[in-house]
Amino acid sequence: MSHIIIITILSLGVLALLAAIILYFIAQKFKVYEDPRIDEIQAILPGANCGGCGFAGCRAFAEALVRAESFDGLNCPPGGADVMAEAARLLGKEAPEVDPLVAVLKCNGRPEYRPLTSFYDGVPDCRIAHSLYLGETDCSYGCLGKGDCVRACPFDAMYMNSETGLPEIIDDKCVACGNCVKACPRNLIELRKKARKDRKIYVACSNCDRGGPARRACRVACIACMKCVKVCKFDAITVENYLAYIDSFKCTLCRKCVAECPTGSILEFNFPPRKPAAEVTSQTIKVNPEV
Amino acid sequence: MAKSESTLKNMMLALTLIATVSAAGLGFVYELTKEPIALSVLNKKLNAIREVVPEFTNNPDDEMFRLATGEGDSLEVYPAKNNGEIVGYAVNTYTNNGFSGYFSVMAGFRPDGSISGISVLEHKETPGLGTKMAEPGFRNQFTGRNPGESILKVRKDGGEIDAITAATISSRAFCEAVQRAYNTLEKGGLK
Amino acid sequence: MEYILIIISAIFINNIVLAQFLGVCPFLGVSSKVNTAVGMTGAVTFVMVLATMSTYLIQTYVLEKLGIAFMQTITYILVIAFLVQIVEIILKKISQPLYQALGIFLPLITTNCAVLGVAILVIKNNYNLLESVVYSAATATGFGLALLILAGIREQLDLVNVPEGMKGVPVSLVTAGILALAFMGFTGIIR
Amino acid sequence: MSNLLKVSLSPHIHGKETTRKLMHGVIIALMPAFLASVFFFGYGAIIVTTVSVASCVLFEYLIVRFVFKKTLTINDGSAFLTGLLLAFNLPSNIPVLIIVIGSFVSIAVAKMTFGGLGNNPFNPALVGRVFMLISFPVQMTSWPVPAGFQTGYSDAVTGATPLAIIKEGIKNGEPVSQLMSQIPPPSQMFLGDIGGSMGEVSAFFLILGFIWLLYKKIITWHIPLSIILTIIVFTGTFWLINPEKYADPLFHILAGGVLLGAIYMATDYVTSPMNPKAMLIYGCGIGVLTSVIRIWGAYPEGVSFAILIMNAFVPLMNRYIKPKRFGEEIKNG
Amino acid sequence: MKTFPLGGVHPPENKLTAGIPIRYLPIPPSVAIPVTQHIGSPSEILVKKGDMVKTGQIIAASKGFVSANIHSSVTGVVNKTDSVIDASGFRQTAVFIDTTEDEWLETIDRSSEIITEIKYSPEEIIDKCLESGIVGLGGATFPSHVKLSIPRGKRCDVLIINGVECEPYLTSDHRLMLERSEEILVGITILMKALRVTQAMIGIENNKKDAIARLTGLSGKFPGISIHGLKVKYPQGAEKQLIKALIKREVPSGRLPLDVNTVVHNVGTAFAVYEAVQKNKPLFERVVTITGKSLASPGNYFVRTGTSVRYLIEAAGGVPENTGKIISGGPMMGKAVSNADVPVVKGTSGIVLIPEEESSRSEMTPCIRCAKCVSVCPLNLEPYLLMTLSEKGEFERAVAEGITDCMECGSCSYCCPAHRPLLDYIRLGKSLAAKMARKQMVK
Amino acid sequence: MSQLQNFTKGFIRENPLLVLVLGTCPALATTTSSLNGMGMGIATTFVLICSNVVISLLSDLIPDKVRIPAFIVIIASFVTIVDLIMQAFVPDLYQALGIFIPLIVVNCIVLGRAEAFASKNKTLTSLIDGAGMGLGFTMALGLLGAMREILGEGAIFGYKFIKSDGILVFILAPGAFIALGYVIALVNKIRKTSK
Ligand SMILES: Cc1cc2nc3c(=O)[nH]c(=O)nc-3n(C[C@H](O)[C@H](O)[C@H](O)COP(=O)(O)O)c2cc1C
Ligand SMILES: Cc1cc2nc3c(=O)[nH]c(=O)nc-3n(C[C@H](O)[C@H](O)[C@H](O)COP(=O)(O)O)c2cc1C
Ligand SMILES: Cc1cc2nc3c(=O)[nH]c(=O)nc-3n(C[C@H](O)[C@H](O)[C@H](O)COP(=O)(O)O)c2cc1C
Ligand SMILES: Cc1cc2nc3c(=O)[nH]c(=O)nc-3n(C[C@H](O)[C@H](O)[C@H](O)CO)c2cc1C
Ligand code: SF4
Ligand code: SF4
Ligand code: SF4
Ligand code: SF4
Ligand code: FES
Repeated sequence: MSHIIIITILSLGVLALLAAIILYFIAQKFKVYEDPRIDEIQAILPGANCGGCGFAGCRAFAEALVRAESFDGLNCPPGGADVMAEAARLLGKEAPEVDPLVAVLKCNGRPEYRPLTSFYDGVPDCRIAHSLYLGETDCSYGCLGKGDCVRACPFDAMYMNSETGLPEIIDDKCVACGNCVKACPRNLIELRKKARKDRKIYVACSNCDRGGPARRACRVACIACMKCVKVCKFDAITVENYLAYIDSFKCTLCRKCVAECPTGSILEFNFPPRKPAAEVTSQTIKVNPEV
Repeated sequence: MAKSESTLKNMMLALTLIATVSAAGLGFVYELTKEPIALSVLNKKLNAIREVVPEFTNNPDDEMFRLATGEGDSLEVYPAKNNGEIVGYAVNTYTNNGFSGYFSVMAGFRPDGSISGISVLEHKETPGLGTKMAEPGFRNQFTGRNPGESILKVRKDGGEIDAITAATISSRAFCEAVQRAYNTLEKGGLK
Repeated sequence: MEYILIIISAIFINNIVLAQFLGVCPFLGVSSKVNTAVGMTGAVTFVMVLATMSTYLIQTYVLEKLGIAFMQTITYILVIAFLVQIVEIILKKISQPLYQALGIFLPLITTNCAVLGVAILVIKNNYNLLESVVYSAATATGFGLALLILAGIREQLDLVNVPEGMKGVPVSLVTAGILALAFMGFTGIIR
Repeated sequence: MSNLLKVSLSPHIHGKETTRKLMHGVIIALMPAFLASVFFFGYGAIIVTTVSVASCVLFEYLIVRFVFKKTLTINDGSAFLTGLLLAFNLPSNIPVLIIVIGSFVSIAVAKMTFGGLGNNPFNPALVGRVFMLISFPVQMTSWPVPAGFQTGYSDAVTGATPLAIIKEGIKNGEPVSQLMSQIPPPSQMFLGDIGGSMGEVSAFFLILGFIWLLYKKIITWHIPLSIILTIIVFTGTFWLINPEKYADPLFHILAGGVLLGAIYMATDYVTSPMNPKAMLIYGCGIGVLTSVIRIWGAYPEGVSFAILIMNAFVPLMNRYIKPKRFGEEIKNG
Repeated sequence: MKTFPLGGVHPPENKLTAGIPIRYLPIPPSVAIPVTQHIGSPSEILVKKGDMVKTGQIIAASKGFVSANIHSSVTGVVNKTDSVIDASGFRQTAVFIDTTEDEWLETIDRSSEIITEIKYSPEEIIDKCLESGIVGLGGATFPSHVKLSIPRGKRCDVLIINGVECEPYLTSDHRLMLERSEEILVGITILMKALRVTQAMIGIENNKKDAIARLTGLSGKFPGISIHGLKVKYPQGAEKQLIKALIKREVPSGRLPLDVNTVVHNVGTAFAVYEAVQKNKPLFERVVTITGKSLASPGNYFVRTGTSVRYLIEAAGGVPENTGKIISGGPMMGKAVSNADVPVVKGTSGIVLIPEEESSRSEMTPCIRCAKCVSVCPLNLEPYLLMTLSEKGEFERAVAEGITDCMECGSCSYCCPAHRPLLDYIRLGKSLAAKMARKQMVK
Repeated sequence: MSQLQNFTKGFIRENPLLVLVLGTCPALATTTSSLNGMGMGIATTFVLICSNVVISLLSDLIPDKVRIPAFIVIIASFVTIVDLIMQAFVPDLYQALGIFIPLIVVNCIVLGRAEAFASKNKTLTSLIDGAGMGLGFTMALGLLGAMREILGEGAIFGYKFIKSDGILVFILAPGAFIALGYVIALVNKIRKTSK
């Protein structure tokens, strides 16, 4: 073996040995523990950073999961039950059952029901219109139709329906992250329990005025006549502030109230057509097949 | 095989082992390539010389000597011999007055002092302008000229060399470098 | 004067990123916010100067003495990797915020060709120890300057609507290209 | 009431200024200089300008229409202006294909890549110009000698610009006083009867446009004056130290693109700082860089580079050099 | 000529009604008097359906420190208390009164004699202002008694009277200064007494030369009061700008005029104070300019609060066919109302009708970074940046850039050549930033 | 993932230069011509394959704490070998690529692959991965080089097809940045539409 090779081996060997020793001691001295599981969890999260979990992003949520004693109250809406189960498996904890939710719009103020009384000539931004005045119609609760919610949705689950001037939610795409709920300055969007076959029954109105003014502003407004409350056998409906509310966790989707509402402010979706015998209100709409 | 733990012993062992094996491999390859590398460096130089002087049979590199320029430095001169008889000199000359400063050329002279060829060795001139000096169109003007008879100058300065369009500076520097080579040879009494 | 020339050259004329193409990955990666760009510049300067110094010493006192200059690459990178890791470990311990800010970029410095590149260039340019240190510090400054400019521009671009396909890396590269174009104005200031 | 009342936030009235009017204002300000260049360089100037403007507008149209698929923006006048200023920066005999390439770089690379009007960090016309200068150095540095309207387009007699004469002369060690004799007197330079880019030569008409821009309040004095003053101070200092090695400040102002750059290109809203303090710093930067490049650099002219380099710093300036806010000083008092 | 140094714009003045004397508007058949006509908490209603009220009778009492009494502007029967959309664009509670024969409270001195002698102590003056529901008539409707009660440790050395009226179109202060000059000067003297200052300065823009001349002529009789002509520039009337223009003091960001030892009152306020103190007349009517390029007979009117804007417009010749926008206040800062039924309140200085063709906003185009908005901002903010930051939701940085300082003068939106809705977004940013700050406070 | 997919993923979908944006320095510096670019690519590929194989073989033996230094030593050895071989047998290319040959050692692709792939996978898989990635890199460099050569010199593979000069910027630094920027934008677009 030539002497070059020997020198090479020796010098590099010594260098490597030194490096190894020094590194070892420094690593010992300056040890900072970071749970490697955080990375693992982050890897299984969807990575949309949508904030639906209520944390600052997927990484923050991963940290929270690793730290958490139990998973109660922790949920990743876009990931759904699968991701939570996977995270639970990795961390050896139990994932609580979380009902899947879906966003609905509690306003049905289409132009034909709710005449325009002024013309908003400002920036198409609901927050600005909302801070400026009551809106283009006399209903000071209803949708302003400038699409803040649509812009807020990170999953393209909403679009503005140009005919109704209202946003519409695509049930299949909505993961209930709640961004639209936060975006709407009028609090018109609610996350409700997702029922079988995407069936929904809810009061599509948020008007808290008394019957008269409410009706004058919009033909399909809830006038707090209490008829639905009376007809509901499951105590799912309450009226507060002159506005009916159907609790999606109590509602059994029996559809009685829908027919009862004199203004048609209770909407039903994705039900089979009623038997001809029953009186059909004008409000049985099927929206949202495949969009 | 189980993953090995980060203990001091393992760390040292692994790193040292890898280093040693690598080093051994490297040393081996180095030994293998030492010769070819030296050869390729030499070839490059010889090729440059070959381009500018007539056929030769000797190894000009071995016979290289330095000649003082009289400006405080010296140039490398490579004598080319055909069967022991001098057929030309290749001079590695340079200038600092290129458009981007330094560049070097290999200038070949016949024993009578006329130019037998020039090639550009190293330069940083502007592509498309100064770089044209490496193209035959410009270089070949020099072949056959004898800088002793008329000093190499671009037309603008009253000489006979056609400067490259919009690159008078490079052309001027090129002339200067070649002229310096000639002057050095002359001073060394070799022309 | 010598040193001033080295500094001006390293910062403006032969800017490490814009003219020499070294350290482009972190240049693109760490330039989205001005604040991180500043931190990164600090880290790079520190590592670069330290690394250049150590490799210079190793080169002159070990490799050349032993006649194994071909081992340059492997020894240099080992030294640099070692330095970066130590800096990282120490930083993590003493300043969590700084670590967070530079976070993943510290390891990136290892694989930043600027650091190794400068260590090699210093030897290539035949600088002495002091010149090497000045050169590496100036180079790091040049890196920081380019990084800072790009970060400023990118922060501004964040507030406007850049076409979808161009967002991020592509637009940064085009910006860097125009920046390089502008920096070509410095050509020839030092030759 | 028959129709609905409109509701929007205050203010309910708006000034008369529009983007378009501003751009047209600059175009009008450039017209005297344009006519002067036609007078000096003949119909070559018309060809170059037409091609440049037309291709800039066309590229903008094509990109907005087919790449962005958005509503058209060409009638805001900015592409027209870019084309015009690009033409002003070119020799009046440059081949058409090269102009088209330059226009493409200006509009597609320097402007649309960043999202169009208002987003580009660098002055589009200057990016185009520098791109061409580096790509086509021969064509970009063959300056036709002004020979009145008769000047041919492709067969124009070319000659060096005053700056190139000085640069080369100094490099060869000739004294400035001797070089000056090869250069037209200041009065002739002031009118523009010298070689150079077609739009930069006539100081007089450029200044005429400047006055109009100031009068119309389209630009403020900060940037142009700080550039010019810096150049005067910088080159003046060296000139005083050694008038045989350095040209005088008046020469530096009148020769080359200082006036064109300072008045029309450094002031481009999009790529210049947003408050007076930063504008002054920006202007000084351009002045210094221009002088440095002219005196020590390889290029005889440095205005374009200087502006582009300072453009790069504008975002940082906007971020960190802030106007003093009303009532800010005594904040904690 | 004095003016404030930074920024400002000069919109076309359009003071169509400057030469038209103030008339009394006939009393409408019914009024709706909102119980919030001031900054601060709503007043507490003292009457109920069916009650008879007299003109000048208190119908809602001040609740809390920053609040003001509300008086009936007419004689009649309370019809109901219900909500009404007022000029703010939102619903407010209002007392609806059907009018009968106009009968004023006996305590009110209805004679036209001008009483110059002031026989009240500062405390009594403040009490009278409080009782009479005086609020600032310059726009902010801040209860005047609060501004007059100088907190301990603070000092006021000069009173500034705002007769600037920098908004285009509006002429109510102008006419008042011409026609009620002496009353105003007495009112100022009362304010001076209440504030215990010996010096008052009236700032008037130079486009009201007649008012300057008239007040200057009379001011000899009123020691300590000086009149100052100012260069015409919007928003000269904003108090911080006026203070800077007149006495070169700069109110620090987030502070009040009192922090630079001064108080600003509007001329209308001075007149109202005069009437309240010397004549016992509560604030239930004010001068309103009704104007617009296509209006048949624009003019200036004394209008009882609660009168609907529609009624006022009818008096001026009716709503023209092509009306696109009705603004309560001036075109720079006023509110566009969504219908003409909103009531006139204490803060209504004018109603401006904008014809259809001038009412639409132009489409916004990209910001060309011309910095015009920066140069016109009287506070030297950077509106283009503030807008973008609040559009992108970066409120923290927006606050650091001074978004909360913005006084919403609208100069930036006015001048932007790209027609960017700068103020719209800045206001949004301000309100969201304030919300954020409140949240942090709670935490 | 099948071995074929493993091999081809580096071509477009995970192209180290155009998608992962690694190894930008050599990509910019050595692509003044298509041949230089490809030369660089091949040198890198060689190092990638060798180091991937060796590291996948050794990864279990190497403790975590010295993982990076150990990998680097392995990579650096192969780089030096390439360096020496090129110096000896292709001196012209060696000169053209200059300092970027030793800098392969810090090319993020090589270490990145070692860290992310080879240390976790079987030898064969790692080999294929290295070859695929290297080929992807080589193709990207070749493409970029060709583009710059065509635009900058009006030539392809050294063969000049127009008489005059090209757009010189493209063989200089600015052109390199700009060309790479648009190529990456284009690849982004292609990936998006083909998804
Ligand atoms: C972009 C640019 C690059 C240049 N590059 C060179 C060059 O490489 N070599 C050179 O001699 N002159 C170069 N010049 C200098 C000018 O062309 C100079 O004016 C020229 O050398 C003068 O000679 P002329 O009489 O041939 O036009 C360059 C100038 C510019 C603007
Ligand atoms: C932009 C702006 C413009 C203003 N213009 C006027 C004006 O022209 N006249 C006026 O009396 N008050 C104006 N004000 C209101 C004054 O700032 C201040 O509130 C008022 O003069 C205080 O007096 P007061 O309390 O008696 O109303 C303006 C306020 C702002 C923010
Ligand atoms: C929250 C708040 C508190 C105020 N406190 C006082 C005060 O203590 N004393 C005073 O003289 N004015 C006070 N002011 C009134 C202001 O000085 C100013 O006159 C009023 O806001 C109207 O001004 P503007 O129309 O320019 O906005 C206060 C205003 C606000 C909004
Ligand atoms: C005062 C002024 C100067 C301008 N200068 C230039 C210029 O130098 N180059 C250019 O391409 N556009 C110029 N423009 C037009 C426009 O601002 C420019 O195209 C934008 O940079 C495009 O986003 C100018 C516009 C104005 C109002
Ligand atoms: S519709 Fe609303 S809740 Fe559903 S995904 Fe979109 S933002 Fe989230
Ligand atoms: S639901 Fe809310 S956010 Fe969505 S458009 Fe209507 S008002 Fe706007
Ligand atoms: S005035 Fe308008 S266009 Fe000009 S900088 Fe401000 S926002 Fe931009
Ligand atoms: S509205 Fe606000 S930001 Fe705009 S000019 Fe006025 S004070 Fe400045
Ligand atoms: S290749 Fe140079 S830093 Fe990544």
